Amino acid sequence: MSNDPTQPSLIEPLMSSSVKNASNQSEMPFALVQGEPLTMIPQDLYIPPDALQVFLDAFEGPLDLLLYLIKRQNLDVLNIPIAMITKQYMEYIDLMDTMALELAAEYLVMAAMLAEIKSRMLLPRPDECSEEDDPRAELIRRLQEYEQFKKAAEDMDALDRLERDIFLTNIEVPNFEVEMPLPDVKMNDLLMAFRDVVNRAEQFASHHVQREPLSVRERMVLVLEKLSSDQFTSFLDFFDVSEGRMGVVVSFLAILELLKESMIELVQSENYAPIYIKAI
Amino acid sequence: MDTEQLKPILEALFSATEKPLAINFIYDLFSGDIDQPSKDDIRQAIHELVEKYESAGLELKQVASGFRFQIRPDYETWVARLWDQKPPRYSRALLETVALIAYRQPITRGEIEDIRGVSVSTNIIKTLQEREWVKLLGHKDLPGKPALYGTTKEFLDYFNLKSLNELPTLSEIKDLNQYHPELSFADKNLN
Amino acid sequence: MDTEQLKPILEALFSATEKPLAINFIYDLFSGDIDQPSKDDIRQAIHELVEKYESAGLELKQVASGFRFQIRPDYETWVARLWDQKPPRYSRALLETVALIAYRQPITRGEIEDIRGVSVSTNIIKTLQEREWVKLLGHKDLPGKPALYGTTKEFLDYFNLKSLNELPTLSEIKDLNQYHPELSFADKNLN
Repeated sequence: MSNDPTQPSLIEPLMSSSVKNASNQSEMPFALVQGEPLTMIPQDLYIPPDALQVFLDAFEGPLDLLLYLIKRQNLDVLNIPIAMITKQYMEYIDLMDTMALELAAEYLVMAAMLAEIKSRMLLPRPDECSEEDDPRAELIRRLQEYEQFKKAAEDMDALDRLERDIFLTNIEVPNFEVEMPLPDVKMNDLLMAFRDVVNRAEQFASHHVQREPLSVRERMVLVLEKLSSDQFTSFLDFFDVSEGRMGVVVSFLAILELLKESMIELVQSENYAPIYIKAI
Repeated sequence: MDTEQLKPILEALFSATEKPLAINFIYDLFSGDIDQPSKDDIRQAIHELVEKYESAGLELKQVASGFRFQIRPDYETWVARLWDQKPPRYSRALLETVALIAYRQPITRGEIEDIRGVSVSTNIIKTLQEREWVKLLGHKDLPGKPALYGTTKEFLDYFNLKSLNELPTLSEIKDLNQYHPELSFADKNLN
Repeated sequence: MDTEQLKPILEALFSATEKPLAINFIYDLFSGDIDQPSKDDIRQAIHELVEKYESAGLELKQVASGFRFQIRPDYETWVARLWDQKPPRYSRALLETVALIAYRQPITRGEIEDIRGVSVSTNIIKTLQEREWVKLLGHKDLPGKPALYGTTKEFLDYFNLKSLNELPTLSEIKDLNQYHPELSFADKNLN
């Protein structure tokens, strides 16, 4: 896959109808593609294939994508031309499917719902139909409700808030006789916190907290402490024969682990030359 | 103790802690003192302090859990130069979730998911609870007894608000009655 | 920028940090601004602020490395009561973070976040460093060269440990019951 802009547009047929509405799009938030800000979703241009995931990520779900499609056409939510929107929505879904992007089930449920509404609208309607009979009513209600909270979230983001707009005061307490006490922590609290966090991590699989013996971990820290980043320290300096075989093994394991984790660099100028360790 | 004596003490108290202090809490600090000020005295002193700092770089501000000194947002630009760290940004998913909890509390996770149209990740709920913006209010009497969530005073404190009433009002949902079936059904886009 | 405009900005700066700010440092903060104040302007504004706070609960005080706001010692009694009333506590997030640093050091903030599933606020790391329980060990050879953290000797001393080896292993913790007097397991006052 390449980002070559001359490559023919994958989704041009879908996008081309909306070029004229570009201005209407400016306030929609978008995302970062590989660190580069994309201020708006491309309207008529080619979307680089590897940006598609980002494109999908830019939406908070099928309702958000639908709202986007509706706004882009400058349409009123209350008056969705269901066929057109369904067609566009399905093109996105197909495209994502072709790109083998992991598509959340919610998007497919929405696709089914749109198809159902469309089919019902194709059926002949009785002359006097009430709005409850409009198969779009439920979808419209959901879109409106979602839009309302999407706006509420934006408004909330704009409120003055701590850490960004408001800072708390941090005023020196001079040497009073009474010192501000520091929180007290019981060993038990620390252990339970560790147990809980490990249990939780295990529930969510993928991360298991490795169990190197703490002696190796501790030695890793000692090795790092001994290193300074601008100097090379001899490999041999990290072994103390007076610690016996176990001590040497622990040091060796610690250095291997540090190397594996990219926390140190090993340098040797030629075969059998002294080995040096350097901090990153 | 009169208001004039009380004011510098309150200034010292507010300077000593980042936590907002409630009138009742301050009142209790003086309990046992011969010249314990009344709650009205404290209220009056705070009122005068709020005015005193009206044009200063810091302000005495009332938020949900009490009063606190804070730096006036107007001067954020200069203060930010003191530090190089960027303020935390919150994802849309998190903001939409907390907005729903704030406006619709008590609310279950399922109800949030219904409105947002996507599942709400456990991490978001956990982050919100850890930040103490959201708390468990109880359980709904439904199969599975789903948890009911609501926002906390800390949430309001963070967003510089005294109460939920100060949240921006929800945009109005256009009444479905405004919508004329005969017009929209004229839609010729069915193909 | 005249003194009147400068004063609230200086108030904001001095309230934002406990560190004394030197005139030169403040002057540099404005560098690049079109209306950068002169050092004399800054000196004058500080002078006026010192007077302004003469009878307040906090004072603008000159110390060796510059000026800072500090609480006036006359109000010590009340400030001390504040701390008696609100003994400080660490959050669950902080405890989990320091526990992970203890057991998994050297560890980056990103790794802690991966395991905890939520982001770790800068304040937590800062608090742990200020408490001298956690220190910077170096950097990892990854994009952004993330900092590696580990625990300190002070951390071991606080928990009365001679070395990290004395920490129970994970499987030992998992086997532990609620009651384990020598580890004060009966203590449930956190969380």
